Amino acid sequence: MSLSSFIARLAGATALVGLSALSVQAQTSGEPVKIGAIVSATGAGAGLGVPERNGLLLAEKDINAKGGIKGRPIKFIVEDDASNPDTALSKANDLIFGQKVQALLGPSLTASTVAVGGVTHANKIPQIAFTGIGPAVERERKCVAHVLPPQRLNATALLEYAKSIKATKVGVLHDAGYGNVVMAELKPLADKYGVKLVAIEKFEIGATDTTTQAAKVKASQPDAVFIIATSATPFRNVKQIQITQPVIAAIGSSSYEYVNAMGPAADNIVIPEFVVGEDPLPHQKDFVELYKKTYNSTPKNYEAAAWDAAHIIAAALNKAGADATGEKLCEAMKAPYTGVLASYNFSADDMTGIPISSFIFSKLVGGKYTRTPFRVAQ
Amino acid sequence: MTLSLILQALFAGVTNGIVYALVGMGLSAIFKGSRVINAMQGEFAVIGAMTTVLLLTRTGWPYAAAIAGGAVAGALVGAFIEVAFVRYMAKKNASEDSFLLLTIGLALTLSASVLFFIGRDGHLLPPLGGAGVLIILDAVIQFHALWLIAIGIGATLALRAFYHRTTIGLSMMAASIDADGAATTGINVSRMRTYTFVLGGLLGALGGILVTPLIGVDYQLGLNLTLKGFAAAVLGGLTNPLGAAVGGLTLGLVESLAIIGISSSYKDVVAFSVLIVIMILMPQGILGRAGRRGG
Amino acid sequence: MVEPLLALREVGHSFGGLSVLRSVTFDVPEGGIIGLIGPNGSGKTTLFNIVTGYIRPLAGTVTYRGAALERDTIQQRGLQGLVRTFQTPQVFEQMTVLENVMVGCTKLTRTTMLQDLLRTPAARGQMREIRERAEAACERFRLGALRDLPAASLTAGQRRLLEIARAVVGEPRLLLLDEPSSGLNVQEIDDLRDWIVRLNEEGITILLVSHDMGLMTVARTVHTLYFGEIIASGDMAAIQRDPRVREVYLGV
Amino acid sequence: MNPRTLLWLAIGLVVWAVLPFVVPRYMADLLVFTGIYTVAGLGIGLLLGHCGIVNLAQATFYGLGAYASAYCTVMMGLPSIVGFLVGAAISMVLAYVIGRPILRLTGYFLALGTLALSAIASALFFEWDWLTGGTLGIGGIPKLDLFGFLLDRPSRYYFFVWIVAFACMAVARNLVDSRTGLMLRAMRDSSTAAAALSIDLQALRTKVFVVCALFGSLAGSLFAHHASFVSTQSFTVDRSISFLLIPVIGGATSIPGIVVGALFVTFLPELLSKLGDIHQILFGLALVAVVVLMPEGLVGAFGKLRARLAKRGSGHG
Repeated sequence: MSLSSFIARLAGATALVGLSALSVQAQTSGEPVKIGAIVSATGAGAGLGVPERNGLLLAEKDINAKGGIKGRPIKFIVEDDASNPDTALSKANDLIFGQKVQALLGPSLTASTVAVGGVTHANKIPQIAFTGIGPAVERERKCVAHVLPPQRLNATALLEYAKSIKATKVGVLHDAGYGNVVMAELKPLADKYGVKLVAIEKFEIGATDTTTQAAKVKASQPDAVFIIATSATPFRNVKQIQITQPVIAAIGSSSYEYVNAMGPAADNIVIPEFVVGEDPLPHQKDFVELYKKTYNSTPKNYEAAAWDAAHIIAAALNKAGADATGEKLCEAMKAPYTGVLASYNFSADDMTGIPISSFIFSKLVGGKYTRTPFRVAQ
Repeated sequence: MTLSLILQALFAGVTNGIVYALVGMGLSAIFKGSRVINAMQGEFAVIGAMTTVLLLTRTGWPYAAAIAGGAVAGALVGAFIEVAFVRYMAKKNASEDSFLLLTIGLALTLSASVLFFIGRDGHLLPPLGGAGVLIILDAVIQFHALWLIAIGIGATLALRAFYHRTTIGLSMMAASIDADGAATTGINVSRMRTYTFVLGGLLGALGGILVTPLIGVDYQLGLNLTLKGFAAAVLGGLTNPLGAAVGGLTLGLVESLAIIGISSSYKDVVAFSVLIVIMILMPQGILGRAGRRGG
Repeated sequence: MVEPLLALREVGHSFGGLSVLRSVTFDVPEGGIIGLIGPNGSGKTTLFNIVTGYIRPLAGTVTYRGAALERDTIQQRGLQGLVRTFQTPQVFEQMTVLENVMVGCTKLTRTTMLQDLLRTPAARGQMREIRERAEAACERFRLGALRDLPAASLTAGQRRLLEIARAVVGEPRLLLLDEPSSGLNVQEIDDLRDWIVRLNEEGITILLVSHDMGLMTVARTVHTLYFGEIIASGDMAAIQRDPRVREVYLGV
Repeated sequence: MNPRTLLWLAIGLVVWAVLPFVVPRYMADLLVFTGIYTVAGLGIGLLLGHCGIVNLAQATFYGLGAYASAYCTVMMGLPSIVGFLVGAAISMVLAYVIGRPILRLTGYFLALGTLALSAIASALFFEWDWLTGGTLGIGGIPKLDLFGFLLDRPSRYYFFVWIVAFACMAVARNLVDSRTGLMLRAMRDSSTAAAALSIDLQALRTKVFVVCALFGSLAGSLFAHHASFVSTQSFTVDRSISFLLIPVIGGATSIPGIVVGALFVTFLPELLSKLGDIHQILFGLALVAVVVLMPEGLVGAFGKLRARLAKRGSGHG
């Protein structure tokens, strides 16, 4: 991001402060409804946290502009956990017991989500996490919902696309963090889609070079290559060693930062995701326009997920009452909701309920996102 | 285990090795001249690369000028660190540990500053010698990597010549070997230490600029490069910057061969285990010549 | 002939090809005071470091109480009663004089780390014993007044006395003194000579290495080392009359 | 102990006992972390203050303790105490086996050796996800219950953690005042003289390294039962760096200084984070300021300040 986008970031932030102040006077009045939020605005997860914060604050403005919660303004208190589960835990304690928030949105990373989930579950505080459901313990937390698909669904989407282009031999290049989690779900599903994993190569988080791993994948002559990582390095290395087969990437690699960092390598890469700002689905258009107008940059999945989470909690509050919390708010939150990212049903067993058909498959062509017509039938 | 896979591993090993060598050389140059282990050597690389990116995209300078600008930025930051912090602490003859902690603190500060002021994106620089590649037996090496290796070797020879043939180089070496002795012959020891940090900053920035076209630069790159630079410098015997070049290459090759030999996920485990074993068995590092304090 | 406490047989050593010691043989009988003199560069210090375990000789053997000292570390030799001092006294600067001497007593007691961590009665008892022994030693070596001062503030003579007190309190059998008189004034050298005699009378065998002919009079037998070889042995009077020694030392 | 310090001690005890109920809950939560960091920092303080060893591997033993507690309680359903003991045992054995070769290094090389050890352990914590759960970690670790009294809230767990911390401080004090402590101080002052007095430097350093690992593992188990969740992100190299800062900031040779260092490392990031994304920069600058301006740590600086004041005070008398 060059100097200009830094200025834009600064302008965006100040604009938002101004806007949210403005909107409060215009349509709503009285004691604000306090909702806590934890994102990773600094540290390794900054690539997720900052877009989520932008989506949240934009949603706050939008909700209050449409009357807030029964006339009262909604206020998101956003804390930064610096991508660290211990800090997330302390922030959660402060928000729940200090600021007495009625519900909690976020965090951005799975580890922080499981840590915070322990506190919200124990104290019956409804929570909507910006992550897919993770370890088994999360399945018992009936009030911790997720606005991003579980890793099993991400893995299924990758395999569905591989099947659609008749790629029976697939090579995988994944990192030791996000990659490990998705691979754990993908391995058992592979043969169901007639896909044989001919090479599985792993690299450590923050690796500066994965050429040798990529060479091992190339040596296995796959029909297609899955890349599951939160960095641009594997994408560059795959192109550097002349792997010409199509590359299918997991949603974790779908941010504009990674596309910039890939440089010329950002080509012929298919990503199962939800929001393509350049060519949004009809029900996503006004969110994309409002976001572009406010931040003069194009929104992606994490901005939309936070936007949806904010609106879901607002809708639940409007249904269950502005001061509702605990069991009452949790039930209201579970009503099916069609958001910008996808349609949700939090009472499903994966606490997300996103159908496979909500996935849209974007394709990077010359560094630009385009939307392919391919969809998975439900 | 096809031949092309081994060749590809060797190419990757040598390319990474040169990057580790450049960072390692800067590290041992600073240690040699000031007895300070510089935990922010990787941040010099980030500063140099980011400055070059900004000069290139903002001011539209030609690429060569932007590279020079980046290198100068690294040198200036090196000088500032020495004058503002190291000199003050040296006057109060602080312990070695506190110098290590100073540089750890500076590394945290600089990495957070890059995130705050320049943001979290990764950036690339255009590769030297165009985007073409050389293919041998189906193993691929980029022209830029060849340039990187050539410049790396050039920098090593230039450093050697600098230390042995130029007056500044000789007096820097003298000041580092015996500060009091050097002072008696009229060498301004503290200015020599500033030059040492300038040299360290220059080498670090150069390393960062050269590696960016391959791996891109972002605010988190510093710590990783520093760790690998440490390993390279230590393998080279720490007080011998040229040893760091050999150390860096060894580390790069060990990593690549570990990937194809054992498994890619144990790369770091193998690399750091080799580092520990060599430190214990060969206290003077692989070259075994240069003296090393303690151990 | 009773077995010597320490016996050197054809001890030879060289540094990078330069021969420093050429087959040195001599004994240190139990209860004796043996001197070793020689100009700088005669190999005295190398021999001293071989006996104390800092250097392993390339040739010859060193036997102590009948057993060869091949693989014994400095620490193990100390536990067997072979204790050294240093040319410049190595005192623990930041510790008090009493604490310095207490460190000397640690080899006599045997608490495990666990006992120390839990401060068991045994650990407390041994600390008391160490403190009492050290206090007695300070009184004996007339360092009582300086007891609570940091060792850094001592004069050269006091440091030498502290180093000897610290070595003696560990009940050594063989005390090796390396140039003990260097840096001392005349009065301090006299005290040193009295101490060497008194400690010897109490049963401590002493090997004295020095180039100070005045101090050497305290030794019954003196060996003169020159370019790595013993060129003369005998009591101080015989040594001063020996023509080769006069030629080496007095250039006459 | 003269009456004046006895008075101070009594006041301190009262404040300590009342604190968790007075301060807001998240502050109590931080005070629990301060206790946990005091335990881990004590080990580092012994090594740094008394052996002059920079140990950057404490996060490894902290992780081992935490994973042992998590694995024993969640995966194998054993009582919590088993987790503490298993973690401590594994950490001490590992510290002994790895300590002996690594501790032959000195100065920077030893520091780098421990850093390399930390990097290896961090990679293995990711890699052996069948044991550690990898990035997802292990959740649902039960709260400790002490003879039926469930320690589920920070205000309750606070007392248990700090009693363990005080016990560790006492043990560390015992070590410093004991025969071993005497030998440690001698070794640090002049290792040549210490060796000549038959002190086995290598064995001594290894023993203290093992005690440091024990404290690290203990702190890890305490953390596991507090956060009820463990993941690789909590045991990275920068965690080892923050553990190293505790004795440095508190003053390496003073045991109470460890508490001051632990307070600095837990509360400062929290206070700074109120200032938005710039907080990481400020933490780095704060560290640089302490290292440059107060080389002997906060407690040392405070001691010097008091001495200077006392001198000025008595100067007039």
